[in-house]
Amino acid sequence: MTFIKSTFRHPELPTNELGFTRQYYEGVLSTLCAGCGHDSISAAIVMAAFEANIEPHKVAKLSGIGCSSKTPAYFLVNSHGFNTVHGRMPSVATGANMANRDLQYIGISGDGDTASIGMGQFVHATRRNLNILYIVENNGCYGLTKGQDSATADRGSHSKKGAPSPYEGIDLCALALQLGATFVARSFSGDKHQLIPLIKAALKHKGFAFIDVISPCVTFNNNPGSTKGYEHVRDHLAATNTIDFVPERKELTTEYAEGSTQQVTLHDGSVMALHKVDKNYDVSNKSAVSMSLLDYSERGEILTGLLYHDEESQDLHQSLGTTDVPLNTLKESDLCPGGDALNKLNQGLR
Amino acid sequence: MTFIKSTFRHPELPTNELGFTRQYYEGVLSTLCAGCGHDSISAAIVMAAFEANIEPHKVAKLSGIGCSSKTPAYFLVNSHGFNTVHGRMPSVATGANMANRDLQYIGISGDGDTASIGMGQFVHATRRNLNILYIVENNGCYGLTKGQDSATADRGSHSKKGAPSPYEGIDLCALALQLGATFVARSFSGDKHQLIPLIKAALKHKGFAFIDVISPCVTFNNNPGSTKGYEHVRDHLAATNTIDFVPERKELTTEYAEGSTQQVTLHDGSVMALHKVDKNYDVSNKSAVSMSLLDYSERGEILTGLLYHDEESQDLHQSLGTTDVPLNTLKESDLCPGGDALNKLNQGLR
Amino acid sequence: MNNVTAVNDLVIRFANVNGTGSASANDLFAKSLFRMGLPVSPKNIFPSNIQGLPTWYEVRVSDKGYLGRRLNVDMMISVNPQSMEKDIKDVRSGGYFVYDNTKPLAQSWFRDDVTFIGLPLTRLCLENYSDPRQQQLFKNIIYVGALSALLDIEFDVITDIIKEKFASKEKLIPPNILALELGRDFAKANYACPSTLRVERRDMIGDKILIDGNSAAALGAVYAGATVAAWYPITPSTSCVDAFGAYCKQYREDAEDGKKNYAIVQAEDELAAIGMVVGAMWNGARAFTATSGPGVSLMSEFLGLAYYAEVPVVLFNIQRTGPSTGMPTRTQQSDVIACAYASHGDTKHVLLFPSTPKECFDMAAESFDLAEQLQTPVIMLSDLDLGMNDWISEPFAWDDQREYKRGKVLNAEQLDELTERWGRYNDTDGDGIPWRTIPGTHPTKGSYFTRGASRDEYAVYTEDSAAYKRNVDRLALKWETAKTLVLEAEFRLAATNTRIGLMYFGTTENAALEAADRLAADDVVVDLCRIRSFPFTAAIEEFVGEHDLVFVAEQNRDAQMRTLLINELEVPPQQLAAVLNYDGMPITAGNICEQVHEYFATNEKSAAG
Amino acid sequence: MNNVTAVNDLVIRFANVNGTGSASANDLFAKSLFRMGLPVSPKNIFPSNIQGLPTWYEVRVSDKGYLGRRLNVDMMISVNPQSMEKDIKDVRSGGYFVYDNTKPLAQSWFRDDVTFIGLPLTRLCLENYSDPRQQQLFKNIIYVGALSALLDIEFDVITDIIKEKFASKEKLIPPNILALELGRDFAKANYACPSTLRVERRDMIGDKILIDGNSAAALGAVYAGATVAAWYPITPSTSCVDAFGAYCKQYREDAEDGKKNYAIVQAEDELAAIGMVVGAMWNGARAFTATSGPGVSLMSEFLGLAYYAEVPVVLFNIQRTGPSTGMPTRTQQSDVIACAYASHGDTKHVLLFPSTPKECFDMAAESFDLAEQLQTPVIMLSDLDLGMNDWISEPFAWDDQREYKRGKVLNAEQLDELTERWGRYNDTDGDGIPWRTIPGTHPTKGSYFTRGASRDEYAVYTEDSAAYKRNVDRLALKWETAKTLVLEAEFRLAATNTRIGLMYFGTTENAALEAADRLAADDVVVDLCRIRSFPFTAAIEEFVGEHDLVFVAEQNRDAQMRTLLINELEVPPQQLAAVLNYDGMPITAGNICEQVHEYFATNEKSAAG
Ligand SMILES: Cc1ncc(C[n+]2csc(CCOP(=O)(O)OP(=O)(O)O)c2C)c(N)n1
Ligand SMILES: Cc1ncc(C[n+]2csc(CCOP(=O)(O)OP(=O)(O)O)c2C)c(N)n1
Ligand code: SF4
Ligand code: SF4
Ligand SMILES: [Mg+2]
Ligand SMILES: [Mg+2]
Repeated sequence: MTFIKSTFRHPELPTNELGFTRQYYEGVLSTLCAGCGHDSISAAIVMAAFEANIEPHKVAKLSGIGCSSKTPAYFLVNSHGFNTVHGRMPSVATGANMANRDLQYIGISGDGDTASIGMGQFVHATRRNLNILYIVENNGCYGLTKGQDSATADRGSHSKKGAPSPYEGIDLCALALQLGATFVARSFSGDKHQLIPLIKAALKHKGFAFIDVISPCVTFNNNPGSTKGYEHVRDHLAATNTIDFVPERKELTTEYAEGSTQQVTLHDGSVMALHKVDKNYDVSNKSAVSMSLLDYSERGEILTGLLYHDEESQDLHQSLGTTDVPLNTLKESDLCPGGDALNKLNQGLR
Repeated sequence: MTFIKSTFRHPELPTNELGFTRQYYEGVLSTLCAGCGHDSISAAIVMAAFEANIEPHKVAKLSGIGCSSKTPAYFLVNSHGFNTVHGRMPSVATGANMANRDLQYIGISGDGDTASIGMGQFVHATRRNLNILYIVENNGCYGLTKGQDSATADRGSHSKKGAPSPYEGIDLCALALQLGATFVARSFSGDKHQLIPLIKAALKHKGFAFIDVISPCVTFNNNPGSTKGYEHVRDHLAATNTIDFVPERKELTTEYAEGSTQQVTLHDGSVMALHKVDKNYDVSNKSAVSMSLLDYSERGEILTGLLYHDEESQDLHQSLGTTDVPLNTLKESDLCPGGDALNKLNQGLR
Repeated sequence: MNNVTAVNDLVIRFANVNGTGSASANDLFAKSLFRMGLPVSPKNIFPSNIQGLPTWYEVRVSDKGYLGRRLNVDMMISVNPQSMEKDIKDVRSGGYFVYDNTKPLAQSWFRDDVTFIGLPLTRLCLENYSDPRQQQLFKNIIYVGALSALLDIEFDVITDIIKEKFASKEKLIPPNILALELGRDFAKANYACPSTLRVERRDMIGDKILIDGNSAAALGAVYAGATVAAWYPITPSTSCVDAFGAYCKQYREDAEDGKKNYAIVQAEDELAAIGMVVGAMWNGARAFTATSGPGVSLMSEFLGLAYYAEVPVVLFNIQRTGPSTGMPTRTQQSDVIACAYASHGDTKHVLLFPSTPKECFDMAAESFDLAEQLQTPVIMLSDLDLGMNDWISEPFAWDDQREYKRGKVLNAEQLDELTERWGRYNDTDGDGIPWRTIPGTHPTKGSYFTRGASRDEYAVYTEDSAAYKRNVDRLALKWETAKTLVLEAEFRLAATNTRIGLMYFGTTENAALEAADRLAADDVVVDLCRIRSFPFTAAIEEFVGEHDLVFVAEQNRDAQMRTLLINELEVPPQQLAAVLNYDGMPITAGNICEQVHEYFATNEKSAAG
Repeated sequence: MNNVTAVNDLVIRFANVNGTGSASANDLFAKSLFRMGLPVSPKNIFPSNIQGLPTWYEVRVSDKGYLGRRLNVDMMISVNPQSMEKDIKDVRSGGYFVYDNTKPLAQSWFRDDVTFIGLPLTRLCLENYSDPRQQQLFKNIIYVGALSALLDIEFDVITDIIKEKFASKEKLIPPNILALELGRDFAKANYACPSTLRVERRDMIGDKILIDGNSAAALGAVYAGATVAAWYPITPSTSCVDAFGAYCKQYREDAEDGKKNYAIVQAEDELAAIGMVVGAMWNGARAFTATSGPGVSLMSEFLGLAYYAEVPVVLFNIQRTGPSTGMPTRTQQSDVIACAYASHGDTKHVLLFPSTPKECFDMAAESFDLAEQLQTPVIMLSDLDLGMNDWISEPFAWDDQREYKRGKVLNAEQLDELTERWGRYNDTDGDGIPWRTIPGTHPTKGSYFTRGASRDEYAVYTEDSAAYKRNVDRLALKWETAKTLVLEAEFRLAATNTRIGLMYFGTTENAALEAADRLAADDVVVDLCRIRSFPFTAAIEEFVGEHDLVFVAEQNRDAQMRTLLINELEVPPQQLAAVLNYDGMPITAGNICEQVHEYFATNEKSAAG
């Protein structure tokens, strides 16, 4: 359990343009493991929403199932939230969006929730250019069910069980890009300087805004080659089939300059190389982006930042030509053709 | 209904190395519409299996649901076949393959079956590098349910209903490539000179061999802008909700040289530009292939031929390290640890 | 030959090839009988492919008003060489076989007890039309012309329909009328017209309309204010969403800018389709999806979520023959249990069973009121027979005073006025139904976190056993409330007292009503009860209680409605006798009567033995 | 203070924090009682998160052999500050509260009627260990040491377990033993040892073993020759596939090259998992999947396919609390109907209900025989309580003479010898079960096309109504055959004659057996019947027939097994009285007795009134 909030409230807390304090954007207490990357992302969302002057009740938060999918409870307590079923958040978000085009939708998912069971829905929500901020809290494993490899785990990476993943990991950014996502970014849970502005930008984007956030699972993304991690603990108390001991960890953080590469050491001792796109990077050239993603991944580096942005895209409502007011505000008088029309229609059926 | 077979059998028909005639590779009579591209693909499979000296009973044919998915009945009558449920053929094929690594697996699917309901399973079968020849008979629509757009329909293309597809079409080859398919090809149902060799090559490939075959639906892939097509017929008998009239069509065929572009006029009068890769094309360079696909598609052309091939890949059995003999041939004595082992095990639980 | 002689009591079957333009001609035939004031019930019997396989269209005319299927084909119009041999066999003795005699019929196929009427359809077409498509299409119109003579259908009635139909494409009228005349004239010139089978004008239609159930359901959704439809194509439900689109285009688009007061999303599969409905309903729009068997199976996880998270959902299940893929183009009522208890865990869902297009319309509209009042899924179980065939139906009606029942939804003012802490899952009214809020309603009040996992009255996550139990007990209480809100059954009591009942639902009605008449003639008098909703109302319970023996007629193998009755009403199983039809074809009155008689024969025998 | 005094009849509960290393210590505690020849039933009560939330471990000791849950915590060992206030309340009056007194307890929490035993766990750890992890972990071992003194557990028994466990990591033995001694010595020095609660060695264990149901089921699958497992992680079924992997590693890997005689595929979801099983079984391997509620919902379309296409499938459903996500870490028996009738259309599935680890092993193995003999899905319904907790169980046994029953599969020779045309769906033996072939068997004979759509006896596609009906009628006949193949129920008749029965299945057994004893003491004598399979056998039908009133005890809200009994056996519902527990905690004998007494009270009252 992470106690990310202090209960102390300064009498003159800074407020945003709407007059709300940052605390107004918080959620209930997190029940995730201490140091879990997901909590850092929740904190970044709180900050981004605060800074972007979002009205919380104009936001709907949706998620699937998983540790990551629990997090919408941990930010924006004044927004309606919906913790749906595993892998199917995109469809629920699509329906919600159809009902009310004026709310801002934040979809939170995990790599299991999106890249395995939810792959079909992810692909199709992307393709429809649903107007949503879709965040995958990507830890390369199934946290909530105790550490199985997810489909984003890199080939050769070791899960809790110690067996290397035999399959190619799925690069969700590359996939989203190919399927027509109109805002594609990647970041790291510990890099709030990068993440908060990305979230703010994504919230402003009209269309499918995808952010793949690397978010270490401190409990299960464990490398047996490492001298750290709970492998050591296992030596002391032979593991049962319940995960018996989870050390308390500190949140991982990092900060690095645009255009530079940063090595981040994870809790399990493994090292991840992040490369931040620089100022001159062209976010509108789709095929160049694809190439860069491939290039960096071949070098073993992970490209972070805003990777692609198409500002002119048409979202699902525009594609369908729906009316400008939210459908859920239309009244009986707008919707029901009435008795006379029906009599006329009957006439044609005789 | 297409009568692709003559019942006349020449007494001295040519045989292949196994001593089988081509007829030995046929299936039951097709119930598809006359001129349906899918029937041409079945014929190509018959020819390829014949020429490649495949033993039919060493083949298992699997499919989902759709006009395309009916076709495994129309070739290789001596192979076991399985017409599963809509969109889930890849999983059934995976299980079958796990049970017997020695059979050759041919999976037949439609663009609806694969790119919509089956997207998740397609992605994951690809990623696991399942040893299978996976053919999508791609007509850009749902044939069996009467012509709705599929997810591979190009943006702006017109379905039976006349409404242009508002979404980006999914390029299954590009997707397969990105997900780690180790053999990726595209062809056209009418181009047997290209298609048969591709199928033969794919049958030889060990791993996920994907062929996206453009296969016009003569009944529903209808363009209202066209003066041909059944639009004209509709004028004569106002449409009911059953599709009332389907003109008999001839199979579309084409033949063109490597490195050249060929315009093919479809039954509805629309024109499709196919570009065949030439001899110097490098099938091992993944990122170059991705670029080419994008380039041609931006030019409105469809790149055909063998696009990518990785001969050194490891298939799912290799990844899992399963034994060399088919698991379904292991005997009780190979599998059951026996009573003594159990007594020993009991001992450890006291 | 001893020909069947009949007036207004006919079964005419057309044997065609899928995709050859016969459907419109056949519809024309049925509509002309309807216009002559005669009850008709046309049925498409079509294969699960698109072109080239045999397809049949069967029209029953009955001036007794029976709309169920009847066996014994009085006249077969066969233009399909593929099925001809079998079609000839299917004609009743004394019946007629009408066929294209441009090519001669195999001598061995002729039957002595059937009158063969050859029409040179192909030749007439070749002689009179030059366009090859017309040469194919007008064969069908020609046989309608011939039938007008053979059956004595008023010719003007037919030509009037043609004229209305092509009002906007006038040039098509003359060639169609020519085809009708060619057929009529040939028949008159070569055969005794009318034959021993005839129709005569009656005044039995009144203001009734002719329409299929799927269109009616779609229209009901439009009237109920559904703005979001999410679906995945599947036979036989597809035409329902198609019709919704067409009606929305007609009634819901802005005349000026074409902007739509609705959104239809073709989902990637059924899981996504119902997920979208859940999302839209949660967010305060009225939304629905339509599907069939396989889709229902795929939707079951989401149905469980909606039940537990208390999100309204409207689902139209147009049933087809199961299990698995079954026969997608044949009818059945076999998803009753799958829908009633869909999903794992303790779940129960509200079901509605329409049996006419009018009722498809009404119940479709009712589904939205019920789903929102009860905050739970409501599944309307139609079937292929009702959904895809045209039926004579009471005309649609809409009371302009009627108001949508949106259920317990708090708006911003109500939230401001609350004096006590609001709890999303707090049963403040004692009916098991809590008050909900729609996202975006109020800046600081009424937000909550919806989930399919255990929560307390205030929507706070908990794994407390007592809180869990309180919650599912409240859901059970809500189920009791549902019994008071769902539609009452329809009872038709016999004139004389009887201890025998006959229950049925949906499209089994037509056969059941006819069976009741026939049984009465055999001195088996039955009271009738048509179930219209699940859970069952108190009146249904009483009906069962008041009869010693109740036959339950339905179209599935496992007597699924009977199971629900036994289970939910705690009825001794012996009191309910199953009457079943499950071969994919609509149930007939004859079939019901046979099973009832068989029941008595067996039970008397066993009582005696 | 009036302390509870008890020997070998205790409930000890441990209150821990998820992920702090307590599980191993608690297991050590339970195992030491087991080694003292005492029946123990330990239960994990854990939250649906990974770290930081309260988790409990409850051990019941009963030398009467009762293994069901019992209320009234005699002693609470609380090392979780978060839940401490509530934990204190949960101790029975006269019980003991053991806690870490390194920090003082809030004065207001103390109770007069409970004995508080403070142990300076943190301090002792800090004083004796330097590694911070050990400082955390050994707290748990210290309290086990203290309990050995307080409850009079034989110290050697505990240290022996430690020694066995760390046989290969010997350096870990001394610090563990030190911790035990620290605890023991502190307790002895500061409190009366033993307390009024004690254990004493008995000889009630014999050759029994201690293991969880999921491991047992996995082992059964290994013994049954399952070579393919496909699954998707979900609590509480995950540990079953994990165990299968571990046993396969032990028994099924080539000593030389490490090649595997098995394949385990982590699927992308449950639809894929069961699809893989269908494919593998179709192709002649034995395969299975394991899942829980939401997975079963997702698998329902494929279950219908397998039923109809007649492909064997083995599915272990480790039930958790539904509906929807429900409570993933709590137990229930609420997927009975969802499994029995899974999928749309007319479908019925064979179910098995294990109630001990031994039976998980046996039934897992049996599932494969049944599935292959019947060519249909077989679902074993275990639950979280059985699957994830350790249970005392009869030892596993395997008769080396036993042969896998692979059902009616034709090999190449048999195909060659056939004199008549083989039909995949031809019922040549009159039992509804046709002969099948495995792909690759024969070059020219025995190939066929499997589908979920209508076919004739020769697997030829058809939409003929009669063929369809023949086929589903044969499936119904196969269901009758299944009744003769499934496992017989277990009956325990009371010594004296009685007209009252008590039925139950799975983990309800333990509470039911205890309840029967208690009821007998209250002069309510019941005959017992433990259902082990669905469909129900003739003997079950007789049992019901021979009793005027049968209580059906189960762990769900809607009395699902009772529904199946009424429906399938055509029993008057009034004859079956529901006894239900559905709050996510295992049912207790007390609960059953209460409901039985209540039933009589109500019914006598109403009889009187
Ligand atoms: C249908 C279904 N299958 C399986 C599960 C079990 N389950 C819960 S969370 C989860 C995986 C979560 O992984 P991910 O989305 O990566 O989230 P993380 O916990 O890693 O943040 C699974 C398999 C479920 N709840 N529902
Ligand atoms: C679960 C489920 N949903 C829907 C259907 C109905 N259905 C049958 S085929 C099909 C689409 C087929 O399209 P495609 O795969 O492109 O095949 P084609 O007919 O175009 O060759 C659909 C939606 C079904 N059989 N099962
Ligand atoms: S298990 Fe992993 S993902 Fe889940 S809360 Fe703990 S650290 Fe985070
Ligand atoms: S509908 Fe289209 S895809 Fe289907 S058989 Fe006919 S032409 Fe082929
Ligand atoms: Mg994850
Ligand atoms: Mg298609």
